[in-house]
Amino acid sequence: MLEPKSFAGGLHPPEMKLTSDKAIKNLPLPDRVVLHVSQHIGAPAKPSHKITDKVSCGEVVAEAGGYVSAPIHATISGSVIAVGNFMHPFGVPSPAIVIERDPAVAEPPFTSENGLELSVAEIKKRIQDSGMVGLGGATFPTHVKLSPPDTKPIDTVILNGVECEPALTSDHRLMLEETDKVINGLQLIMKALNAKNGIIGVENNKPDAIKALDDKLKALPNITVQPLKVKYPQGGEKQLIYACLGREIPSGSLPMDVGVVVQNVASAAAIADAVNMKRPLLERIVTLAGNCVANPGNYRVRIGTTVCDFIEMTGGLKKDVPLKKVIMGGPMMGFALFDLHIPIIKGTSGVLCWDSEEAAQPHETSCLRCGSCIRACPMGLMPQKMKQLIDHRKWDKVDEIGMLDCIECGCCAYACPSALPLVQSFKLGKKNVMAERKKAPANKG
Amino acid sequence: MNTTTAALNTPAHGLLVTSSPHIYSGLTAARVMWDVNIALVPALAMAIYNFGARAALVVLASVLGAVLAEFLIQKFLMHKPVCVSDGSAVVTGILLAFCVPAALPIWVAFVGGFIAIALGKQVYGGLGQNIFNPAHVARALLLGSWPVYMTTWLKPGAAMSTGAAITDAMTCATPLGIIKTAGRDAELVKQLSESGTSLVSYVFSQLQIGFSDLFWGINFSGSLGEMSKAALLLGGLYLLIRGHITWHGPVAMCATVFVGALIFGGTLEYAAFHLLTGGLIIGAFFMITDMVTSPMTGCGQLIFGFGCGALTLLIRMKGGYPEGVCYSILIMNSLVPLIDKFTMPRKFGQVKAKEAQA
Amino acid sequence: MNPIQQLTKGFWKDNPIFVIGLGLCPALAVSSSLSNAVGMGIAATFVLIGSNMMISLLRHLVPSKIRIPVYIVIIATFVTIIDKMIAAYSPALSASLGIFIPLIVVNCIILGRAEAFANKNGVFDSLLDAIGMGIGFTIALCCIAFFRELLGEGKLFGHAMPFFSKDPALIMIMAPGGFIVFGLLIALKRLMASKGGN
Amino acid sequence: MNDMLRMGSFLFIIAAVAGVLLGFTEMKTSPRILENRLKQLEQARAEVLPEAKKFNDIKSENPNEGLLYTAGFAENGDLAGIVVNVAPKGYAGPIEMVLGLKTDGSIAGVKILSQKETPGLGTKLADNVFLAPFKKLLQDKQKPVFKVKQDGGDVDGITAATISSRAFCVGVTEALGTFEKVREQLPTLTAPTALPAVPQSGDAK
Amino acid sequence: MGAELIAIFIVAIFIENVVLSQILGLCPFIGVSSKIDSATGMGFAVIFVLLLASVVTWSIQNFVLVPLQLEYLQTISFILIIASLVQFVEMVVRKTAPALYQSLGVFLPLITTNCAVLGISLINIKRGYNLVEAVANAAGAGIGFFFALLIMAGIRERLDICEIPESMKGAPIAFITAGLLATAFMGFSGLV
Amino acid sequence: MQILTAVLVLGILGFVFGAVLSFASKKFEVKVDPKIEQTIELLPGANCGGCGYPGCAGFAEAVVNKGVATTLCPVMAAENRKKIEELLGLNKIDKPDMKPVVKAALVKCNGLDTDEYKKFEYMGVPNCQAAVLLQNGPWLCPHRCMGLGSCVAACPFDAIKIGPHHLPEVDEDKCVACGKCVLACPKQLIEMVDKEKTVHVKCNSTDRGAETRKVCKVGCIGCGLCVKVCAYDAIKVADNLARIEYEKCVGCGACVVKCPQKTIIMETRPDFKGRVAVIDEEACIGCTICFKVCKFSAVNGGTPKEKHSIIPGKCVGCGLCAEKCPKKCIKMIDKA
Ligand SMILES: Cc1cc2nc3c(=O)[nH]c(=O)nc-3n(C[C@H](O)[C@H](O)[C@H](O)COP(=O)(O)O)c2cc1C
Ligand SMILES: Cc1cc2nc3c(=O)[nH]c(=O)nc-3n(C[C@H](O)[C@H](O)[C@H](O)COP(=O)(O)O)c2cc1C
Ligand SMILES: Cc1cc2nc3c(=O)[nH]c(=O)nc-3n(C[C@H](O)[C@H](O)[C@H](O)COP(=O)(O)O)c2cc1C
Ligand SMILES: Cc1cc2nc3c(=O)[nH]c(=O)nc-3n(C[C@H](O)[C@H](O)[C@H](O)CO)c2cc1C
Ligand code: SF4
Ligand code: SF4
Ligand code: SF4
Ligand code: SF4
Ligand code: FES
Repeated sequence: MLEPKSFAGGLHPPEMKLTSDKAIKNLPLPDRVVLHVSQHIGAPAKPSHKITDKVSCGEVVAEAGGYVSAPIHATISGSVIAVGNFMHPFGVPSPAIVIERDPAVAEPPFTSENGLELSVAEIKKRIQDSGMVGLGGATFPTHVKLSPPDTKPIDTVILNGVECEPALTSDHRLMLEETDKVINGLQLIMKALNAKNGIIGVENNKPDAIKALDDKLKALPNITVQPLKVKYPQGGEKQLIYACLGREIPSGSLPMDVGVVVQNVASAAAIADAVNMKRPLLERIVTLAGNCVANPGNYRVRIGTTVCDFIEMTGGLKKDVPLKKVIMGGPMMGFALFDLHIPIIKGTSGVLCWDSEEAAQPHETSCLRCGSCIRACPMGLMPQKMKQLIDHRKWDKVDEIGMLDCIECGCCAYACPSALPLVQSFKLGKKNVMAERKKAPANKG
Repeated sequence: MNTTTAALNTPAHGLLVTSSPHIYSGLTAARVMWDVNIALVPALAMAIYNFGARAALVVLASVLGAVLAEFLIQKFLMHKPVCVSDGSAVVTGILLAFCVPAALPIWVAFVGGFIAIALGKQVYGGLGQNIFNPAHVARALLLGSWPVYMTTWLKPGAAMSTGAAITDAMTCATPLGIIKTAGRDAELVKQLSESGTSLVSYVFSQLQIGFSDLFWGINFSGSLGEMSKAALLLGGLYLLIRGHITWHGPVAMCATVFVGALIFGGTLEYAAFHLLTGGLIIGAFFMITDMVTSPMTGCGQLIFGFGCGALTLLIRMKGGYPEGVCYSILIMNSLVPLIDKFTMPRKFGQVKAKEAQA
Repeated sequence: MNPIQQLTKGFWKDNPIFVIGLGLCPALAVSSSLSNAVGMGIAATFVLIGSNMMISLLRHLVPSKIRIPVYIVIIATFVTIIDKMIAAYSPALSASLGIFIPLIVVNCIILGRAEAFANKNGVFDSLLDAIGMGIGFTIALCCIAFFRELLGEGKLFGHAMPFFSKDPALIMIMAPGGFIVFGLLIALKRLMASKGGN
Repeated sequence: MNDMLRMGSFLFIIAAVAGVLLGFTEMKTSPRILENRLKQLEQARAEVLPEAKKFNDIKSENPNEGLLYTAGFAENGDLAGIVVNVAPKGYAGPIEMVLGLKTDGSIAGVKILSQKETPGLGTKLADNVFLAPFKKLLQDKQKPVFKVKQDGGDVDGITAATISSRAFCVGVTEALGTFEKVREQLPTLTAPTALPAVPQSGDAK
Repeated sequence: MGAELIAIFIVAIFIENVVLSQILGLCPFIGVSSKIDSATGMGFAVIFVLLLASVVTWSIQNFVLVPLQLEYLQTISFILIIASLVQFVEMVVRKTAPALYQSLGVFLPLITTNCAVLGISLINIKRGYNLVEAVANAAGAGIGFFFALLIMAGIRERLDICEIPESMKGAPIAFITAGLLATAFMGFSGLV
Repeated sequence: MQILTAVLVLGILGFVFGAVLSFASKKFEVKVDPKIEQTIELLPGANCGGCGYPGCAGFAEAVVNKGVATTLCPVMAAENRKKIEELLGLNKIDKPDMKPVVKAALVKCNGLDTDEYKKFEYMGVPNCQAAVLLQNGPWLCPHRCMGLGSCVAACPFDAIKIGPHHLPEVDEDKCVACGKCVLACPKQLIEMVDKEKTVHVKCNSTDRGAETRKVCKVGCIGCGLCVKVCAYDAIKVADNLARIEYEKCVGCGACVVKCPQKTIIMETRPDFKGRVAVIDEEACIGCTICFKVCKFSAVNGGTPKEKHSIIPGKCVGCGLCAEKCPKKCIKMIDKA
């Protein structure tokens, strides 16, 4: 079972993984954190503190806004200095709590116990209380994912250690350095879901990680490592499940419909901490890379640290290389920032600081109908046609040809020789298609 | 919030903000087009070898016409940015020149290049929007307009400069022309079958050539660029390696013609003859692979290639014209929207969704 | 609308071919030479005048349910008359216009005018409308024929034109030429209209 | 029922009036049309067989075959020659032509009636470009070989329209063949007394 | 005999395509070619009406007009018959087969004033076809129309979402495309 | 004889077809929506296909059921078109000139477009919604008009254009208040306002004044000065944004002058500097009405029979006094 597996479509952008040998470094605590109340999919959390309130690290500062939501914890000890609108990484000013660190207050200690001995209910409760959301980028509240309806039994849990995005290496380092924690996390998830099998999917370009995991897994027959072909977006949930198990998630369905739950490896490690130590989600590993940074690498950083503080703590930018583009996330799916006074949130996996050469933007021309996008699309869609239909505002027709199946992976736009803004169009298209569907629910059936 | 480094203090709008993805394959439309031009160089060299400066002149006139049309229309009619430099008009010009005889009057070549871009491309809104292959649109219109010029084939080596009048001694028939006339001449066919010579060997004996001449493209006549199969295959291979074309169309078209000729003509010789004559190879590698006017998926391109091949053979064997590549491509071009409609790629998760419903 | 406008609207502004876009077959099929175009134009104008006036006269009598068959009969009568006249007095024209004369019957312009205009207006106005539309039809045909004959045969009304007659583009007098010239002319007309509008 | 009658009779009246008009038109124009058609036919015949003044259509015994040829008689009732219609297959369809043959089997004249050749190319068959040299050939040579020069004959083909030219030669040869076939009957023919009936347009086929 | 019929049929479809070569039936060709669905319906309806009309007009010509020496009433009687017949069929279909009506019947009235129908009927008579030949010709013409319409509809659906220059949108580009299509169909000339 | 057979044959054909058709139309009658039937009656019946529908009946159905524009029919007589539109109650949209449209679109943003108000240069799909999806658009102010013309694209009447400063301009003559642009705008910047109203708050920002000021020079900061100056109680501030109640607004322009941000504008007169009341002393009879009516104590007097005068610094130019003066001796004149 060791031959690399894959899926149809996709492509292989340059890997740019220059930081894969940089061990994870713990950064000092920031002086100030900005904690946005919406760092996850679902209802925003509700702030529970006022200005000047003292908070200690790990204390809840905003409670979950519903079932599909997650609480926000203070990630440093200190006092609340502002509750109001601050720039969110998505570019919209939105409610956040700002805490200034009080160096006098020490971090509370966390004690460890064996989570695997806890009841399923307790595991889930601890995960829910810890504010866990998926760290793979989608930031879906984990406790929801771990509570599928009884009608949909889960037989397999797949850990997503693919890290197919170019330039990012945080999951890679994590699998190497905290192999045990990752595996422990997987076991906890499997226990919570009563799943028999566990698979850790890793791309073939991380042989050291595969080996490290393999070594530890010898004792655990129900968990295997699945090497995967190096191809973007191997880490896409649907692609990963198809590659590992050959199961195809029907259009419009969720992994649980085929008996699978996918979690990122970092999520698994964080789950292990949450369950074993009752430690809330306080920090995450972020890859810092790009020509402009002085010390690229992988850093464990408190959530809420602003990007400029983060960069500063790692040693700042190179003096002589002008900054052109800052991307939060990976080059394929991340989003460009216009301002660096923006905090790192739970879903931030990387920060790329690019100079003008890296950020070179090709000139948009008209579509050649070359079909590169179709060949590249891992979802079997017709990006070219979708773009045309969106440009002509034919929402019903794009819906018909599968607008909502697009995972915004960016393969099409990467491959397009005409540099058409395909992904942006599709974001627009999806939004309108959903609005149209809402308008005419009768047509859906 | 205080900033810590001066570098972080770049003015807000100094940072580039675009939608994801932030990296690109580096391939651009212009790059593709200039690669096609490069791939056409071997054939151009062979054309010049065969027809001397005359070939270069015809190519130049056609390219000039195409580029001029592109420039004038974009600049003065559409008021759009001029993108002559993307090289697509040059491709059209060269390919048009490649499917006309070397003796074509220079002004006709120029007019051809002009209408290729004007009527074949710009009326539809320019690059990427056209339905029909612009070069072939022009060729078909030229053929309909000036059939005499378009079927006067210069003998290779019969050096012809601009002004010289064409004499009968300088012209000769093409292999496909001979086989067509011979096939129509019932008496000749009877004679040949009595004497046991095949039509193909009759053609070869008439022209005193063999298969290797056909392959290398020497000692017989034909359109400028279509003669040397070797040069064209070289160019085609380059495009395949560069990933600008896929194997589907060319293979489907060549295979259809070959197998069809084998079935309906009976002999391997006949099949090979059809494979190596006329514009089949240039059509299969350079024209039906034009991404703008062919189906987008591999499956669609197979159908497209099959259709082109079948129609080519039909016209060659039964139709009025000796050569059918141009018309078959135009006819199949018109069917591309329908082919595209019926060869949509399978969506990931699509079939399962139906099963799930059922 | 005064009588002059009534007459001239069809010439260019509401040209039945270029603007309304009906009755295209004869417009394209017989526009390969100017003399054919004029012949066809005259024939159609005759039918238009006859049928428009007749229908306008009968407009209060015809039961509305069978008005279309009645129109058809009336139109067909005039068509046959002109067909026979041309055959009798200009056999050459008759030969080159072929079946397109009888096909005037189904020409949508004639039926359209009958319904849209003659059915609602008095005899005099209908007459003006018919003449105007007929002339507009003729003008359109001549426009197309001008380019086709000049480019395709190098001639105008059968007379060779210098420069053009040396190497005419034969395709222009064949079917594709008709389509292409017509398409370009409509585009040109639109371009002019939009320029004028601004 | 009432409605039906009303509608029916209205249409009846309209159609009847149309009938009157049309019948009248027909009465007025039909003689002229007939005359035109006759003239055309006469003209063609007169052109290809100038000596003949009266014609007699000879039909085959087999009714399916239709017209075989037309015999032409001079003013004095002597046989002047025959007129043959042939339609060889040209480049884009049949080329309908008439030939006049004198009693000695020599060609008196040729005329192309209809053709579908490429305008400006194959259509030159009907022009002086092609016909003038052909007529000259008939005068100059006693026994010309009716083949295109490329094929070893005497006829000047049209450049780049050899197919049409060949078809023309095929037509000439065919007409000569017809003449050979009917040669014996010729002396038995007599001049008609009245004008022949005008053939319907469909008969040309 | 058979070969000749097939030749008539093939010629009518490809070489003398009603729309692209004979230039008949342009109004519906331009009017109903913007969507593939309606083009299909229209195409079938035209095939049907052409067959019906050619049979009926041939019979009228040969059994009524010729014996009575009323050939000059050809035009008027043909069009009257075609129009009435089509209308009649439309009413019957509408009543008896509503489903068929929805997909085909709705196009019937449109065909009355389609000059292809009258044109083909007249050509049948002019060329002196017998009944079977007339039917073969009509069938070929109908199928040829159907093909041309379908191709055009496909193209126009694509053009609909392309960036056509403003002044070319709609009719102009449709005609130019038809012209290029006609050029392409010239490739069939000489076939058979 | 000839003519007689012709008459007979044609007459019989005519009779038979007339009769058969009218018979068939009864026998095979199919019930259809009477509206469709009436529409068919009004259509030309030429069945030419010019409309792109399968004949007149098909077109009628499309017109009635799908609201297709009647203008698609190239041959229909104008009065029939009118009749159909009346029949279907359609004429509101298709005929802008039929019904006096009192409202027109108003774009509530007047943001500047210099670099200092931009977050970044926008590149990508030229569509406002798409721009919003990319870091909430290129402008610092989260409420600013994207200026990419989604409203322009949505307008079926060509009534909006993007003006020189990345802001849409509405042509009130063309606008029929169909509301398409309102739906298209991702920032909810467009509102339908009576055409004769000329004073507008050109801002939609609900952010606090301090924040607004950082990102816009002409944005509403919710200071409330306009509320105080309005003699007609026609302007309210809520959520840090001034809103005009148009039923009450008389367009005096007092708020325009007062607004410190120049957010409130007088549409027809960009150079409006405000007005003052001037009392024609000759005609004034000292009735004290103006004195009583002025909300800003800008009228001297109060004693009956004594001629009034205006205190220049206090008059805001609301025009209340001029309106109320029984002698009509107060005039509002423009400040230079
Ligand atoms: C195109 C695409 C690529 C992705 N690549 C990765 C990846 O490389 N690694 C990863 O952990 N998640 C990746 N994801 C996210 C996964 O689909 C999935 O959301 C995640 O693995 C679920 O785990 P989580 O809930 O713990 O985040 C990708 C998603 C998409 C749409
Ligand atoms: C509205 C919504 C509901 C979801 N419900 C579930 C769920 O019930 N169970 C589950 O395992 N995942 C659920 N998911 C999470 C998805 O399976 C997936 O992990 C998430 O969309 C991120 O994956 P991606 O990064 O590949 O997009 C849900 C996601 C959304 C958006
Ligand atoms: C558009 C077109 C039309 C043609 N029309 C004719 C024609 O009408 N008559 C003809 O004999 N050949 C016609 N040809 C055939 C060519 O001219 C052909 O090369 C020629 O007949 C061969 O004869 P050659 O031996 O003189 O070259 C046509 C060719 C083309 C491309
Ligand atoms: C592989 C390839 C083949 C091409 N073939 C043609 C061709 O046959 N004719 C042509 O006019 N342009 C051709 N082009 C150029 C270009 O695509 C063409 O001008 C577009 O059709 C114009 O929209 C080709 C381009 C490529 C990349
Ligand atoms: S972004 Fe959407 S359309 Fe493009 S390749 Fe990815 S899934 Fe396909
Ligand atoms: S990759 Fe780009 S140019 Fe090629 S078909 Fe897709 S959208 Fe068009
Ligand atoms: S879309 Fe409607 S409301 Fe908006 S400007 Fe245009 S006409 Fe006015
Ligand atoms: S008003 Fe709205 S839709 Fe119009 S340009 Fe501004 S943001 Fe876009
Ligand atoms: S004129 Fe031929 S269909 Fe209208």
